[in-house]
Amino acid sequence: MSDVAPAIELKGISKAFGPVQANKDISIRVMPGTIHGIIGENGAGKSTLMSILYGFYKADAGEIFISGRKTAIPDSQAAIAAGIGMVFQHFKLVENFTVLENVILGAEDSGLLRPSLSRARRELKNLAEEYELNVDPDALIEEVGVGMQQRVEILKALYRKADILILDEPTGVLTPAEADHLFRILENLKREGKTIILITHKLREIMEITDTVSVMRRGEMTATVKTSETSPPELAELMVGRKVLLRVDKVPAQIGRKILEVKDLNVTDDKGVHRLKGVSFDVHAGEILGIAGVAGNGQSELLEVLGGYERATGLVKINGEEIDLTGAKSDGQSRRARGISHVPEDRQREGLIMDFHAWENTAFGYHHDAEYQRSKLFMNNAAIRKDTEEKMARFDVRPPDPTLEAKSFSGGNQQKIVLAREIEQNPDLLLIGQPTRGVDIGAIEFIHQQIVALRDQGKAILLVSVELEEILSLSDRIAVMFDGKIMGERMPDKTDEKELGLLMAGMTTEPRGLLHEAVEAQLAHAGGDAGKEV
Amino acid sequence: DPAILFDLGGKFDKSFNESAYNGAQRWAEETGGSYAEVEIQSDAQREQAIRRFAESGANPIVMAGFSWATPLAEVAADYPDTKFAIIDMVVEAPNVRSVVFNEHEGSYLVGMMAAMASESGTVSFVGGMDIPLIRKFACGYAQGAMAVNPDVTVIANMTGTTPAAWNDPVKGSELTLAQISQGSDVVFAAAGGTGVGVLQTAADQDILSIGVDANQNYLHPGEVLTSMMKRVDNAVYEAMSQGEDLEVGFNVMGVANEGVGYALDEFNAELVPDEMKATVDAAAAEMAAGTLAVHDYTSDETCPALSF
Amino acid sequence: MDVMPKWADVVLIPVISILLAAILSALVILAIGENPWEALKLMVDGALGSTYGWGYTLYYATNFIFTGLAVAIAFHARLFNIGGEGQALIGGLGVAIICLFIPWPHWTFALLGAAIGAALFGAAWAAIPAFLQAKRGSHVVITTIMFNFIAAAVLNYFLIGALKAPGMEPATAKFPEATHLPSFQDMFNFGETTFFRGAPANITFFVALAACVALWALIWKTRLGYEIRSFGHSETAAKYAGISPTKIIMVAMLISGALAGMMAINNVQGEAERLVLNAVEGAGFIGIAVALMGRSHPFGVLLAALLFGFLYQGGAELALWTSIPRELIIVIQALVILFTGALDNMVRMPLERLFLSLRRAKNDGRTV
Amino acid sequence: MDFATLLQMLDATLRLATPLLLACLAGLYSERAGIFDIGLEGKMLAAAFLSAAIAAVSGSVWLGLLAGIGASMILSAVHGLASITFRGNQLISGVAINFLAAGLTVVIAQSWFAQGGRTPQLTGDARFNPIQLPLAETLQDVPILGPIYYELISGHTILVYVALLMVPLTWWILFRTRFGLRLRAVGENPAAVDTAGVSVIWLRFAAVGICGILCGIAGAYLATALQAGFVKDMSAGRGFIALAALIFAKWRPWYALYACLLFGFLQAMSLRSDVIEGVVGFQVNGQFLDVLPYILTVVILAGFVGKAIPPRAGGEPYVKER
Ligand SMILES: Nc1ncnc2c1ncn2[C@@H]1O[C@H](COP(=O)(O)OP(=O)(O)OP(=O)(O)O)[C@@H](O)[C@H]1O
Ligand SMILES: Nc1ncnc2c1ncn2[C@@H]1O[C@H](COP(=O)(O)OP(=O)(O)OP(=O)(O)O)[C@@H](O)[C@H]1O
Ligand SMILES: [Mg+2]
Ligand SMILES: [Mg+2]
Repeated sequence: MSDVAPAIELKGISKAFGPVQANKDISIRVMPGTIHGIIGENGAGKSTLMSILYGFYKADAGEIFISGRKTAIPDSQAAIAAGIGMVFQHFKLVENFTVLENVILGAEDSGLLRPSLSRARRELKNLAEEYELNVDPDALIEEVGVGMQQRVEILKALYRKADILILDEPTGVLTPAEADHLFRILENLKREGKTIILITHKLREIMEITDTVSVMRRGEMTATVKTSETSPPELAELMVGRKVLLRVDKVPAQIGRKILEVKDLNVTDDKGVHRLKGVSFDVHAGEILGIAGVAGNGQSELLEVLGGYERATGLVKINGEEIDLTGAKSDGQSRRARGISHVPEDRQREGLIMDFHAWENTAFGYHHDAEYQRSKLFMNNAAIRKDTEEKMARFDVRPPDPTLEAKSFSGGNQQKIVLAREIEQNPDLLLIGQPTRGVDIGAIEFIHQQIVALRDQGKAILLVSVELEEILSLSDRIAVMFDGKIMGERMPDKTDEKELGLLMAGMTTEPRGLLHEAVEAQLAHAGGDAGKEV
Repeated sequence: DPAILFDLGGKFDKSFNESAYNGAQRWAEETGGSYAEVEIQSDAQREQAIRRFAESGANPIVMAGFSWATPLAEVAADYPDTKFAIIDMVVEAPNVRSVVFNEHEGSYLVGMMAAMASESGTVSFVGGMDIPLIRKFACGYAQGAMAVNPDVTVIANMTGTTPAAWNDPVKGSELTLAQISQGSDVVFAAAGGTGVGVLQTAADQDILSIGVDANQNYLHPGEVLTSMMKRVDNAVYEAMSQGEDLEVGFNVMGVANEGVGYALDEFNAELVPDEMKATVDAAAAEMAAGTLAVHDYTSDETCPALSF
Repeated sequence: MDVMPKWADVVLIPVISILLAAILSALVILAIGENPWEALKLMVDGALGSTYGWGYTLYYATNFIFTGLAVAIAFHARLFNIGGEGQALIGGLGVAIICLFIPWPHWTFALLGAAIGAALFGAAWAAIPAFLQAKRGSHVVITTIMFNFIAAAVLNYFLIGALKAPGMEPATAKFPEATHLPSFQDMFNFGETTFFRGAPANITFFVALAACVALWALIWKTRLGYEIRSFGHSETAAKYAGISPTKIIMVAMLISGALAGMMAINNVQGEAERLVLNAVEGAGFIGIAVALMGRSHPFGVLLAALLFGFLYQGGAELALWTSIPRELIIVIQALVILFTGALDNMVRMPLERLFLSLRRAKNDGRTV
Repeated sequence: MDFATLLQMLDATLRLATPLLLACLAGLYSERAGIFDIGLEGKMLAAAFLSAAIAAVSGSVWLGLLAGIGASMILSAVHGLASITFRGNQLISGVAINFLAAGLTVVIAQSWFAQGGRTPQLTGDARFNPIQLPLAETLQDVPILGPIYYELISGHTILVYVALLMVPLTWWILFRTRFGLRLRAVGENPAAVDTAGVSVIWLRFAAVGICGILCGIAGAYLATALQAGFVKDMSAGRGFIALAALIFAKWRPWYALYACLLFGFLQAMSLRSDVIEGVVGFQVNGQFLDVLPYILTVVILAGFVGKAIPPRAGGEPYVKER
């Protein structure tokens, strides 16, 4: 063992983005023919490290050894030449090119396209058979689902004869069944002697498939251990730096009157894709309804419709009164006037203006409120600033300085600013999407407590999250969305991740074991078209 | 010292402004004096430029081009001790000399020559910006052509309706080609810088052209039939020579006082046979004597020989 | 955390950019065989050496304040309005119609009427590109370019047609005496000494100053300004907050067009007192440079407009007294736009690195 | 309108469409690679000036052409530097380049030739002369086809044929070669190109460089083929019409040809008010014809006649690290 050179060895890699030190003196060894996991919180620097290995970013310091040989990787060209392939967190595909064109891009045989295209077509067929990687070579990328797009990314790497494959959070966009399919492919690749680096947030996946695992925290590599010699709690502790308590303490819900009623909600986006297909549900006072589902199955659209910035047809009643879904009155302002607050999924793109001061962000969406006005024309900036100071104190925002720009707060504190703004409005209904995305454990606890406290005040809460654990621990009732439809509702104490996972893949769960297998078989057969949009 | 203000085309436009420049140069060479000059680049500069020269004590201040009229009318009263001369437009003020030319007379003469030189019986005209002054050229030209050959066809086109029309040789060139395709074999350009394109194209296509304002015969030797000379140079020379005692009032320069005419030199001598020269000179003499009246378009904005 | 202190962003970078533009301009002057230092002295003397020079400098600056503010307000909504030229032309049409066809009793009313007319016409000309951007997603840059050309044609159509005064020129008749705006010469005439003699600066300059203050208040103190800035920083966030993108695009472009149009009270009513074809003379484009240099802040715009006013008047003097063509100003203007706008990062990136290493050094010093 | 007139107008159309076509294809390369270019006008102008100046001084139009291309390439390099290297705003850079060209050409022309911002007239070998295609004279008398060949197809300067040939060539490069695939990809998703191991910067500079060459030819055509010398502002908005044509053509080479021919025809038509009057029966305002390309483009942009979707990464600098 010891005389085999590691497939990859990084020594002392450092990288700073302006003032942010994304990687600090990182060293790591990955043995050939193994699957090596990397975990760490959001922003820990995982993607940065892998992008450096792939030549996408240039490290400020450090050395890279491939199969024992020191290799300079100034750009992706060099990484490809060194046998490295990478599937990025955000796919790097040309949307209006065909699968085939995407595969040959950068790996063409000659100046003319025709020969390359026909060779790639043959090659793709072989690879498909070898690794269960079925794709339609002539389909346009923009017209196929994420599952297929991911296969194209993997094929791109294999077409370039990659021996080392890096996958950055590959399962974030997949259903559990698709993820299983992916893992089978990875096992196949490993059997062929390829080396795989897998970045993921899901401890279950680490335990299931990796041979070794490295943990990153705040730009540093905190540990590398054999998977067989560790456990999820230990990994979690390594990730965060202290013991983690994931369960939320809460009393049973005191369900009150019906606050939100949604009937037969339909959304078609501007590309003509049907995003919501007849969604119906209710949320009551004093209840948290959790919506589970893989990202991109209509949850975002649901929040946007209720939040007032997506057009829909159907019926939505709040406190028994119907609200406008299409007309001029259908916007965030009128929703807020009706007692709906909204913590959006993406705080940086929606919830905050990153270049605004914290105090300006506190008025965001509520800038028409009477208390923030000096006169008909002018806003009362002093009042807003004062209000912000109070809210920052109550929500323990650090540093509690209203004149700092939103972008200079850390992710957790940015989220607290949004939460403070929305919760303090004392809404009847709180819409909350991905409340703890990119937020560290400490802040997660705080945020969860705030949500539960609001519920206990008798407010209705609609929670959307892709984290099943979060859904299970916070919700009083769970609805699962798949492909724009609600696949079913479950009570958290009468279900488990497995059942929810199947619902998330679009399967009804009645004869459980049988169906599971049927799905797998179907996926394997069709090359897993489950992600394909309809 | 005197000063001269050129119009937008610039002093080397090979036509109107250059003619004014030549007059100033002649004065400077003959008297050994010096003069101030400016080529403006925009309309807003006009008033500024006049004032600047007036303030600096230049006297007289000569300006070439009708566009100076409005600012001059504005400014003249502010500098009662300064004398101004404006060419091509009338400004009524006690210290202004207004020089206008009988372009229709000169155009009539070259129109005669065009009709005589034409073999196809079709002659044409390319104007710059469509303004009454240019129509005056066109109308005189058409009258002259018809005086020689009543059956002649006269095609007249204007380059445009903005000042850019003075500086668009590409369009001038295309217009000429269009006219050639309609049968024209002599073209008269009264279009400032645009005319450069007209003359060039005429030479390229081996038809005759007629220049304007200055003597442009040399531009394409043997291919420019003649040039309608508008002796702006004389007007400038005269104004500068009179110096601070510049005679104010209205000054008309026509065929009679050699203010307009046609050019004959070594470059076009072969194109102008004696008999053509005799006919044209006879007409010029009649004009000078007052027996031949050419209709001036600007007098009533109509033209007996051409419809616009 | 910001890499650089704020003052570096608002003061240091523009100053360095302008210096670079100035150095290159000096090289151009050298290359055509003139002395840049002499040229600068001539410009300073011509533009600032007398009240007459100041009168011209401020006149030009007034134009540029309006067009600069127009570009700036659109920038705040992340819209790039290149149509200032056309909007100012059409604004001029509005002023001409108001001044010619309404018998005004006094210039104060005429000023008010003309300002409204100019603003309305300018806004109307911005409305179609704005609408197409808001509703159809057609890029406002391209449509406003097209509208500049169309505006020139429209103006031409009127000036050789319905509005043409008798005479050679495509221009309207002179406006009635009652619409004459007090010029600086009228205002600062103290019997013996007349300041600003013959210079075109007029009361509109104060209207422009008022516009600066009003726009500053609008952007930073009102709800509408808050919404415009929100939209400009993040369209997705604005939608979330219930700020209508359509409304903001329309409103921002209408204000922008109105401001560009209002330039016409200065050059058409204040200076020429009639409408001529190329009345705007590129001021709409200079507005881009002014807004870029002024960092889209109304007071920054004011300062930048004064600088460009100086450049224009100084440049005109240069053209009068030397053989340096006036086009040199266009070169300088191009360089300013290039360095403050397009090549901003060329200055910024090294500076950021500098500040970063300074900070690192300081932090290290503390921790060690 | 008779046949001869039609031929003459189409002939003029071809001449007037040529600079539009060259500039339009220039823009096509650049914008397909994700670099928006509203500086076509400026590059054409600079090329027109320097080609005329060098042709006048050297007496060789080919040297002039090279110089024109050089001038245009320098401005392209500035645009590339601003929008690729320094990730600046491409629109602002384009605006600056237009001004730079408008100013510098006159300043230099004035100090060089002292002819009011103009170059000397070009004669003989200092300009491109029409070339007669084989058999044009002999076939002239064949009915219909003869005149078409002789009048319309033959007898243009070489640059006209170059421009026309550029259309299929551009199509072929874009859709049949490796370079074309990468170029289109970099305008749609530069990150995809980058991670595929191809340099985004190099590709974009190559595209901007080709844009410079074609704009250079367009400018040289104006000053040394269509005309015999440079006068200030002689591009007269053609760069913007080319831009309009590019949008009109939805960034596709063959459609670019059609759009430019259409716009060229509109320009040819505005020269023949007599013909228009004869055909439509009333006088049509020449100004209206002049701005018709712009109006048509706005209509296209408004999406009433099919939507024009620009390359997805167009106008955005490729930023990897903030
Ligand atoms: N292109 C970039 N420019 C500037 N800063 C960046 C860039 N990419 C990442 N960062 C910063 O570097 C740090 C590490 O980011 P990175 O994407 O590597 O984290 P990660 O561990 O992959 O997180 P996640 O789990 O969210 O994917 C973060 O603070 C991030 O904001
Ligand atoms: N993309 C970025 N651009 C600029 N500064 C950033 C960026 N990302 C992070 N920072 C800065 O780095 C600091 C740390 O940010 P980060 O989000 O990694 O915090 P954190 O330690 O994860 O805190 P929290 O647990 O609250 O999320 C922040 O204060 C912020 O100023
Ligand atoms: Mg990552
Ligand atoms: Mg964080």
